[in-house]
Amino acid sequence: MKKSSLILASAGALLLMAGVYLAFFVAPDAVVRIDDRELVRYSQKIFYFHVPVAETSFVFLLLGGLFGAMYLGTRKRSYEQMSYAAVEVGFIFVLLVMITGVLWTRADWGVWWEWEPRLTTFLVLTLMYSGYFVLRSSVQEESAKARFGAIFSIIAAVNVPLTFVAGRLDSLKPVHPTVFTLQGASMEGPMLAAFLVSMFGMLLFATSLYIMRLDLLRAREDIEYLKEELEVG
Amino acid sequence: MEFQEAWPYVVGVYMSIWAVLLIYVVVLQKKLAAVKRELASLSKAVERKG
Amino acid sequence: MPKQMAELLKHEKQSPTGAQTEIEVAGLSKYFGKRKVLTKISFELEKGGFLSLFGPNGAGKTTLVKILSTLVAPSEGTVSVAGLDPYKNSAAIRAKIGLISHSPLLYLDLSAEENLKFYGAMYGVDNLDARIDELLEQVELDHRRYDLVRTFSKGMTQRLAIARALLHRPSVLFLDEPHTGLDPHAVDIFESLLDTIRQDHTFVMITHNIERGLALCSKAMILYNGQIAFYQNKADLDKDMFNEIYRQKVKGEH
Amino acid sequence: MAAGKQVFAIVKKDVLAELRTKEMVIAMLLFVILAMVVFSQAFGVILNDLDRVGGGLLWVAFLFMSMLGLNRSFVHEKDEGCLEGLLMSPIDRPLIFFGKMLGNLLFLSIVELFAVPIFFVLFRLELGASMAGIFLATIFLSNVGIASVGTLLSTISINTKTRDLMLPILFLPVIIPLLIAAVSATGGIMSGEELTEVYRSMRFIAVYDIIFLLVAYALYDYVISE
Repeated sequence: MKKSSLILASAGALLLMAGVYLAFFVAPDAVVRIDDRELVRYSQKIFYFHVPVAETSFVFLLLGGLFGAMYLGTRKRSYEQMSYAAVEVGFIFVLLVMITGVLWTRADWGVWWEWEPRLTTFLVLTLMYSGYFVLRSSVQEESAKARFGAIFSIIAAVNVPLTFVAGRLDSLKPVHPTVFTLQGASMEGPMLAAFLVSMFGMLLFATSLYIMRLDLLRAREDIEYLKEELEVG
Repeated sequence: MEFQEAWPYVVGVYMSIWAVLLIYVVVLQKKLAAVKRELASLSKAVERKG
Repeated sequence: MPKQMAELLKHEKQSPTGAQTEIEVAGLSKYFGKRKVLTKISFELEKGGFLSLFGPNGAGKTTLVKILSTLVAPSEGTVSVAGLDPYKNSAAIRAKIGLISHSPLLYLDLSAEENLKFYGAMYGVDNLDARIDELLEQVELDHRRYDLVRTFSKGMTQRLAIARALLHRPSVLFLDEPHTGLDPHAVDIFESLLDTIRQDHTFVMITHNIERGLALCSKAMILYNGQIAFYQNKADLDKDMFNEIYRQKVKGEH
Repeated sequence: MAAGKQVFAIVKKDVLAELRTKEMVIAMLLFVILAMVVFSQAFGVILNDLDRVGGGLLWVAFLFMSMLGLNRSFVHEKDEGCLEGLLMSPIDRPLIFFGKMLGNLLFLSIVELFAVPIFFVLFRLELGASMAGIFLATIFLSNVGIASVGTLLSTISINTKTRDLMLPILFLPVIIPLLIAAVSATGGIMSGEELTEVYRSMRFIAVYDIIFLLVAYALYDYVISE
């Protein structure tokens, strides 16, 4: 493993473990009151990892679109590789959001799936970015693959916020809990600390994954190049 | 939902995140190792050719 | 559009008459990633010249023509067509070049006239109707003016493709394997047509047809692996050397 | 001026070709009617409650129908190499987009103009004259988005190995925000909801249209030329 990605990965992993510790042993349990009875909502513990995963996925999908635009502007191959690596890492995290989201839905509402705006949004994102990979594998020529990949990564990134807004158009009230509002976070003290530690841990870990993926892409290209050189002689 | 009913899902969430991330890291490392091997053999071939 | 026209006129005033250079390529390279498609290509083609471009598939012929016709940007080096840089003045250059390809670039469900009118609008051709009359007469298709291109034979389609390419009075014509799919009779008509327009146009032709390519050209070039393997004027063309290189590089015999 | 002429020429060419063959518009119209019949047979019972599901039903039919047309729209250009001819001409790349997009918008709207009355008759729905105007406006507004995104993505899909299989995979997820808003707007009109809700959805559709028109304008050069 390259040094930089090793350092990032271990720092991220340490923070994530600290996050687990904070979430389970320091942060207070979430309590709801129903008819004078106090209920501990243990499933809220999922929040400390589910939300950082979701936000990390946004960061990388956005970066994917940004690097895609930079590739189209400059035609520098390295931007295209950065875009591809960012989208792939982002996609891994979208998948994680789906998995953890489904589990949380089951724990909280007793069903595996609910057509709720935010869950639906992530399902659409999963499908849209699956389309990105299908598109890339369906184009043969390297330069066209890079071009169409970059273009679709931009279109998809633009579509992410639109999908979110559209989900709220529905007159059905969203059941998904909203923690962050324009007024700021409705969390404080140990809860916020646990969340932020997990959040940064996740970002660091994702960055190390991104660097590894990028190394792999670059090495692949070097190999192709060397092979061609050897054949031409 | 209280502790008794919720804990399998909570554990499931944390485990699945770690599992997916670890699998991804392992796959990436394996591929990187394979690529490095290929690069080494190719650069030898380049040297031989001059 | 008016601005482009002004640019064109300015250029024409500046350039002296006589045997001037129409296409100039210096140190041209094209990479896709690290893969080299073209490496350090340099050549010149005078106004009225005819360059025949040979080479195996994947040698970079099409990429070279695409760069000259503004469809692909070069990675390194300079290119000038009709005194203009294709990358910077792409619209101005496109107005001065025409393409005759192995596919006709015509809409099968439109009539001959509708096709020409469409392309005329794209190029902003003046006095379009008169120009169409003139061209259809030239390619002997005036009797099929209102017929759909779908009903045309291969030869007739190719003649209409020539009319389409000449519609906007280009000064440079690119021919991309124009003989493909033509029967001998159509080849004859095609070449007599080429003859009539030969005087005031500059040509670059990609071809696999050695006989035709050498007969028509004023310069011959073989591209191999993105590099120039052979490049000579027809006047002092070493036929044996050409055949030897062609056999080695294009046919892959050793 | 010249730009307008070029865009108009592209639209005119597509319309002329379509008038010759009539293959696209008729196929699209038949498809929509068939979809309605299939829906009525598949969801027989629910259709008593058509006020609520009618909007969705209409848009599913329209969306799939639009993909039929979008797939055809670049096949002509690609197959005879016409796209290359178009690219060799001194036309600005975004103008090619606007030309093709306007053509697609026109075909889509024509088919829907026939399909909407048939839909209302088949499912025994009624709308007041004032509501009909808003209803058609919603449909047209949505068509702009469908035609923009569709033209942009079908230019990409035509360049892939799988061609017409690729379009739905790219197009449907990107169009879903518009679908949600369009369904909520038309559904709202049909069930006689408060118009403020309907206008909110229509505003969203307009924003979506503008965003993707801008995206297409900025990206089309890269989509279409190497």
